[in-house]
Formats: sequence, C-alpha cells, structure tokens
Amino acid sequence: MSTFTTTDAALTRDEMAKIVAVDIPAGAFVNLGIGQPTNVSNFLTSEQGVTLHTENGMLGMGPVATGDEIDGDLINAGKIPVTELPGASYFHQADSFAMMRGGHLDVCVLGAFQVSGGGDLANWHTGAPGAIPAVGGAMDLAIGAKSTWVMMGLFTKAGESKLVETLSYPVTGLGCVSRIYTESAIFDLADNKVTVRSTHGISFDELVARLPVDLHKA
Amino acid sequence: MSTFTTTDAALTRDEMAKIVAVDIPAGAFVNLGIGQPTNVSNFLTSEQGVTLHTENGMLGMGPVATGDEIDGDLINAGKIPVTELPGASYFHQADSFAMMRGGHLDVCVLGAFQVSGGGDLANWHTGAPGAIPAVGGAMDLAIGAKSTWVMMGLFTKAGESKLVETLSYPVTGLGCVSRIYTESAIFDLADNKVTVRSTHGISFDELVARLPVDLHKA
Amino acid sequence: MAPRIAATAAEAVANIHDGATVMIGGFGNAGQPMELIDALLDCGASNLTVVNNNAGQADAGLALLIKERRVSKVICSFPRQSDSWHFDEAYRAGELELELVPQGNLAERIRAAGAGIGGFFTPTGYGTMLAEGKETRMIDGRGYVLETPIHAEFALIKALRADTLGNLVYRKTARNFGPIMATAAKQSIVQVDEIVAPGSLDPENVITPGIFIDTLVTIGDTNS
Amino acid sequence: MAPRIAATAAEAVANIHDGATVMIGGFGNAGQPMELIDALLDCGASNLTVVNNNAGQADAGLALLIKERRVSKVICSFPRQSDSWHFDEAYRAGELELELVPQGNLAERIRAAGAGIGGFFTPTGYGTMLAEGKETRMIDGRGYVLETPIHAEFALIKALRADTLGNLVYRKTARNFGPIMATAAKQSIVQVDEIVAPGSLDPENVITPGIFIDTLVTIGDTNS
Repeated sequence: MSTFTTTDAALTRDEMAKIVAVDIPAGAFVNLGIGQPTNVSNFLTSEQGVTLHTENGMLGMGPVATGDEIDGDLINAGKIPVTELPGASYFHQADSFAMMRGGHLDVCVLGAFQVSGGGDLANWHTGAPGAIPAVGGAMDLAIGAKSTWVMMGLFTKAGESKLVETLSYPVTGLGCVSRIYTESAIFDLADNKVTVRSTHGISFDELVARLPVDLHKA
Repeated sequence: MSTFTTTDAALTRDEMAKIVAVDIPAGAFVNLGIGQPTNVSNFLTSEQGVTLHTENGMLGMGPVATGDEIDGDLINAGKIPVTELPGASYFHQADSFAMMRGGHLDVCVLGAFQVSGGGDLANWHTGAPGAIPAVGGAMDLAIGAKSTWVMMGLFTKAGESKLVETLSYPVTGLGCVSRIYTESAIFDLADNKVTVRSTHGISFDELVARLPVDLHKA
Repeated sequence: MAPRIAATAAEAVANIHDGATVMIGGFGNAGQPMELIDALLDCGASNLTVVNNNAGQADAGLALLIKERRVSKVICSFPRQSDSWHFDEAYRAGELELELVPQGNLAERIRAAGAGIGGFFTPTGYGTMLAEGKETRMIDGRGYVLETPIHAEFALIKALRADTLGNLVYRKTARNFGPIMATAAKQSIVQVDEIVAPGSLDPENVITPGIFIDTLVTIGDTNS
Repeated sequence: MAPRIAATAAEAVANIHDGATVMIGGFGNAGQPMELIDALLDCGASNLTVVNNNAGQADAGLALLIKERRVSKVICSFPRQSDSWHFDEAYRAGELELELVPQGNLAERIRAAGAGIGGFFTPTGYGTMLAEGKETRMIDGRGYVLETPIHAEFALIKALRADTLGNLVYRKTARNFGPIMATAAKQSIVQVDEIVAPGSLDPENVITPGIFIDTLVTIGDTNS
C-alpha cells in the first residue's frame, strides 16, 4: 500500500507550516527555531496540547505579544516579544540547553541552506569569504531533539537542489535531519535512504531527474 | 617576631571548636561536615556573619532544630533536623556540589584519620579488610573549599601520630589540608612545610620528638 | 506529553520491570518517595540496579528491597550507616554489587545524563581508590578524573506539589536529588502532596519543568 | 562575605582593569545590564575580553565598547546581527578577535567554570568547523567534542531583586545567562531594581544564592 500523495500546485509557506503542524504529535515538546518555522505555531491546535520551548530559557511560550502584552523581559530566541501560557516555566541558559542536548524535546523544526541524503544539516554559515560567522543555538538544536525536521525551499534561486549528496556549505550537525518539508516535496530520511512522501507541483519522475540523491517513493 | 603560643593544658573539644570559630574570617561561607566540626557552629558569633552550607542543599543553615521546629524536610548532612536563617536558599544536589567543587566556599572543617605533612587527607575509609566503604561528600569537601581545615585528635589510642609523613589509610584528597587543629597543637600546612602555631599540654620539643614530620615553630 | 496521573502508587510503578535501573530520590528520609518504594516492593520487579545516595536504612523502603534480594546492584555514595543492616548483610554475602561514587560525582553524573554530556573531568576523587581504573588528566596543574553519565529507565521522586503538566516544586532540603534524577531517567514517576491546575505555580519558581515528568501520583500530605 | 552595595554603577565597576575578562549577561536586551556596561565604558578599562551571547547591537552598550576599541576579544555565539555594525567593522579591520562558540556549549562552559569541572564532552558541534583542532571522542557510537571551562574575573549581571546577602531573583527570559555567569566570575557585579532585607525572598525561590555575588547596585525600576 503506497502512502505517496501528490498535488498539482506547489505548497505555499502557510500550507507547509500547516502540514508540519499536523505532523507534530499531540502533547509534544517542540522548538521552532527562528524565522520560517515559527509560522508553524499559527497552525497548532489547542487540542494538540503542544508545548513550545524557546532556547533563551522558557517552556510554555505563547503567541507573539501585541500591544500592552509586550514586555522586554519576555522574548523568544528571535528576540521577538512573546507571551507565557499557564503552566510555563523559566530556566537559565545552561538548563535550557541541557534540556535540548539531553534529548528531551520531541521535535525541532529548523530552516536550512542544504541537507544531505544522510541527514547532514547546513544552516548556520554560508562559508562565503568574508562572511562573519554566527551560530547561536543552531548546532544545539540540530542534534538535540528526538526528531529534527527542516523547512526550506527545495531549490536555490539558480535552480540547484538544496537536498544534496554531500554538503558544500559548512556542517551544522551530522546525520540529524529525519524529515524535510519543501514547497515541492516532503521527504523522510532514515538509514541513508530518502523517501518522498509527497510531491507538489512536480511529478516524482521530475523530482528524480532534478535531485542528485536516490529517491524512493513512499 | 614569633607568633608561637603555648598553654599548659591540652585543649578540650570545646576549646578547639572555639579557636576554629575565631579563626573563621568574618562573612565567610563555611561547611562544617559532620560530627565533631559541627560543634564549631556553637562558637560562631552573629557579628562574624558566617553563612553555613550543608551539602544536601542549603545555604544559611541555622542551629539544630528543637521541639516544634523539627521538620523532616529540613536536615543537615548528618541527617539531623536543623533550622533556616533569614536569607537562606535551597538548591539541588548538582548545584550544591558545584558550589563546593567550584571553590566558592571559604572554609571547610573536617574530621580525619590521618593528615600528611603535604596536606593529604584520609578520613573516609579505614581500609580494614571487610570494612564496608562509604564516602558521601567527603572527597568533594576535601578538595572543594578555598581552605580545608581538619579537627582531630593528634594521637591514636595506641599513641601514634595521626600527622604522618605518608598516609597509610586510603586517600580522601591530595594536598588539600592547610590547617590542623588538635588537642595538643595547631598546625599550618603550606608548600610541604608544617608550621606549629601553638602547643597545648606538650612542649614544642616533645612534639618534634613524637611526630614523624619536620616541624617549624611559628 | 502531559504526565499520566496514576490513581495509586501501585499503578504509578507498574511499568517497572525486572532488570531495570531505578533512581530513587532522597537524602536520608528527606525527599525519599517512601510510598513509591513500597509500591515497587509490592510490584515484584527484581534484579534492579538502584541509584540512591544511600543503600537503605532500618527495615523500610530501599532496605526492604535489598532484604528481599530484589536489588542486584547499588550505585550510591554512602551505603554504610548505623542501621543499614540489610545492605551490610547482602553486601557481605556477595549478593549485592556496590558502585561507590563520591556524592558530588554521583550528582554530576546524574546531571550529565540528563544534559546530554558524554563525560566530564572532575577533581573529586583524583588520587583515591575510587578513581582506580579511571582515565585521569592534569589540567592547569591539577589532577582530574573522567566520570561518565548515569542514565536510568525510571526515577522515583518525591516533590511537594505538581501541576497537571508535571511542573514541580519541592520543599526545603527534600529537594536534593529529585530535580536531577527527573532529567536523567526515561520515565520519571513523582509522588506529590497535591496536584494543582496549570497556572497555579509561578513560572519563576518551577524547579522541575513538566517536560521531565511522566507519571504523577498524589499521596496526601506526608509532611505534617 | 555579604556583597558590597555600591552607590552608583560607576562605583560598582570601578575595579575592572585593563586586560580583564568580563562576562556580560543578557540575550538581546533581556537581562542586559545596560547601566553597568555604560559605566564600564566610562571607567576606561581597555583590552577587555568580553563573554556575551552576542557582540553588541546598534549604538549602545557593548557595541560602543567595541566601537571605542576597548575590547580585544569577544567570546560569543551570535555576533552577526542586522545592527551589529560596530562589531562587523572592528572584526573586518582585524582589530577584534572572535571565539565563536555554539550557544549551548557557551552556557555549559560557563557553568563548568563555576562548577569546578575541568572539561566535558559535548555532542554539539561535532563534525563542524567549530570543533576543528579540538579533541573528539566516540562515546557509545556518537561523536563528542571536548570543551573547556570559561572563567572570568568579572561578571556584569542584571537581576530583578536582591536581598542584602546577594540572593537574587530574575524576571522571565531575562534570567538567561545571569545565574551561570555569577558562578563563573571571581567578582560578580549585579544591577537590580531593588534591594530588600534578608528574609524577604522565599528561600525556595532564590535563583542565585548570595555566595556568588560580590557587588550590588540599585538602578531603579528599569522594567516598566
């Protein structure tokens, strides 16, 4: 029985975020990194009972703060003012990263420059000459959670695949990514095998032709 | 200028405890281990502003609890009910021993089976065949504080010196003891040199004759 | 996942199986989850490895587990006490393996397991019998011993109060090993005096975040 | 020793000398001890090594220290931001050394310094540029990097409230690096909104025990 699905149109960013949200198990503890993945929080339902972690020291993070809710002492990892939900807790940086590194988070969703078929992640540094490097919590997030998922565009502006055989950008973490959500396809990575769960606005055969890694149909 | 002093009589346990108490600097953070050294707390003055640490997870420990003060959740490292002073704080075991190991306590006062002239301490295990070993916090206390002081009888029941050239009992910590208080003399240990600060009920010359380490007069 | 709320201590420990490694909180009686230990005795699991500061006292709790030979190994810092007769007997009979660990190294090894640290260099124990066979290293002129994390399948913990999300607060020196054991075990089982609604605990004062907790059981007020 | 209570931020930082290593708390603006940093700017100390999560933003605080070339080295996790122009310029000019550390390793190295740990094996950074030249080890099939403690002579911290013994509580995510930096520095200097009498803080809720604190200064209520 195949579980492979396909749609005619590429996924919008919101559609991607919604699919990620649905895939997050009920009751999970989740870190949504910064940037695009934070949009996933807008599609989590209260029935899911998902608890959000922000690595600057909080569990039970609520939505972005607005108006009078804005409090400079309550921000997320992207330095955006947020709110706290009932049952929240605060902790210091060593405890926060111990929580991540110790494998206590269920899912972490990150952006990426490249992911290899073996699950290696590059998302912290372009490696361009003269670029000033900055890593933040990227390497901790990559290897800490029970599952690390990536959300990214599948192709560069030049049309090259960001799902690669071997990273050309500097490594963030080795063998850590287990799922990739893109506008064109969703991939499961396990045991050096890349399985295409769905395609969107592209056929499986076109995908095989454009990507430099072996692909299996779900 | 000699600072050496002498008294005709050996020190009682209370006299020893009082001298230790006087030697503790004002404002110091101190751990008094278990057993004999805990008696030092009875001679600390409130003007000294000394804060007591107990390694089971508290700073600002007060006197032994009596009557209605007794609370099974508030005990010291010897499992004796104690009280809390204003300004106390509680913390877990990893934080408590981080505080010790990280060198944050000013003084730790311990009992001993033997101390070597180089400051090696033996106080956790007799090494006797069949003895069941138990270490507790002894090794952490020995090496953690800025200064580790020992209170002990100078001689065994058989009359042998417990200040030795080389330990015959199993080591608790190497080179960690900087002062020894005994009924017969008080010793400063530094750079493999043993200085006698005072004698009590014994002359300096007698001490030199009875102890197997080189002694210097303060 | 919000913790399971068990109706009884027996239900709380029902998953503990033969051969499991079980951390048990407490220093002396303070913080000792006595009702959970009694339930573990009743549930019949054997061949256990127990991680605790001590090795049981008198004729209760962990001491009875040892008396019944349900424990094959104890990892602890201070087994020998005036009333540790069941430990003493089992140990002398060669029926109980002992891994003796300085208390601070025990605490740090438990923390390391919860924090994903693969090992650490500690000055405690350097040059002693308890470092024999272990890797050592001089760092800035001081001797250190390499110690490794202690993981467990289960932790039995006593806290004062939980919310339904598993956030915990403790009471005075009964806090001791609870917060670190909760992080080091795959399943942390906690007995509390009461369970309150989310939002009832001040987020600033939560000592153990609920992410570490799997099972809660109320045992009534055992402090008064 | 109970902490010194300084009358002004200038008095609080007066001991900081040329060549000192200074930890500065904060993640973004939350928990950033802005008045202490301004006082450090005024006091004139130079050739500083600064440990902070970032490397200054816009034209304030740490960014100005860097602009004035008072900082010779930054140990941080995230220097490059949209408004880190002073860092960018000094770094590109080769006038500022950068030690880039993954945020969790930065936090754990600071904790290790305060906890007397000589080094630890962490999985974070294994196989990356940031582990180049560092000792690595496979433990149970997983790669780890040996990281070393980061000690400092001074820490500048912002907390919400202190008692006169130096016990501290923080506020929300402004807690971040304060509690660990307080343990890792020889002298911890803390700005607070208010200083209260011993006994005013619940001993269960103290986040940083006073043993770690050397200097307190009240800066009024900067949160509202």
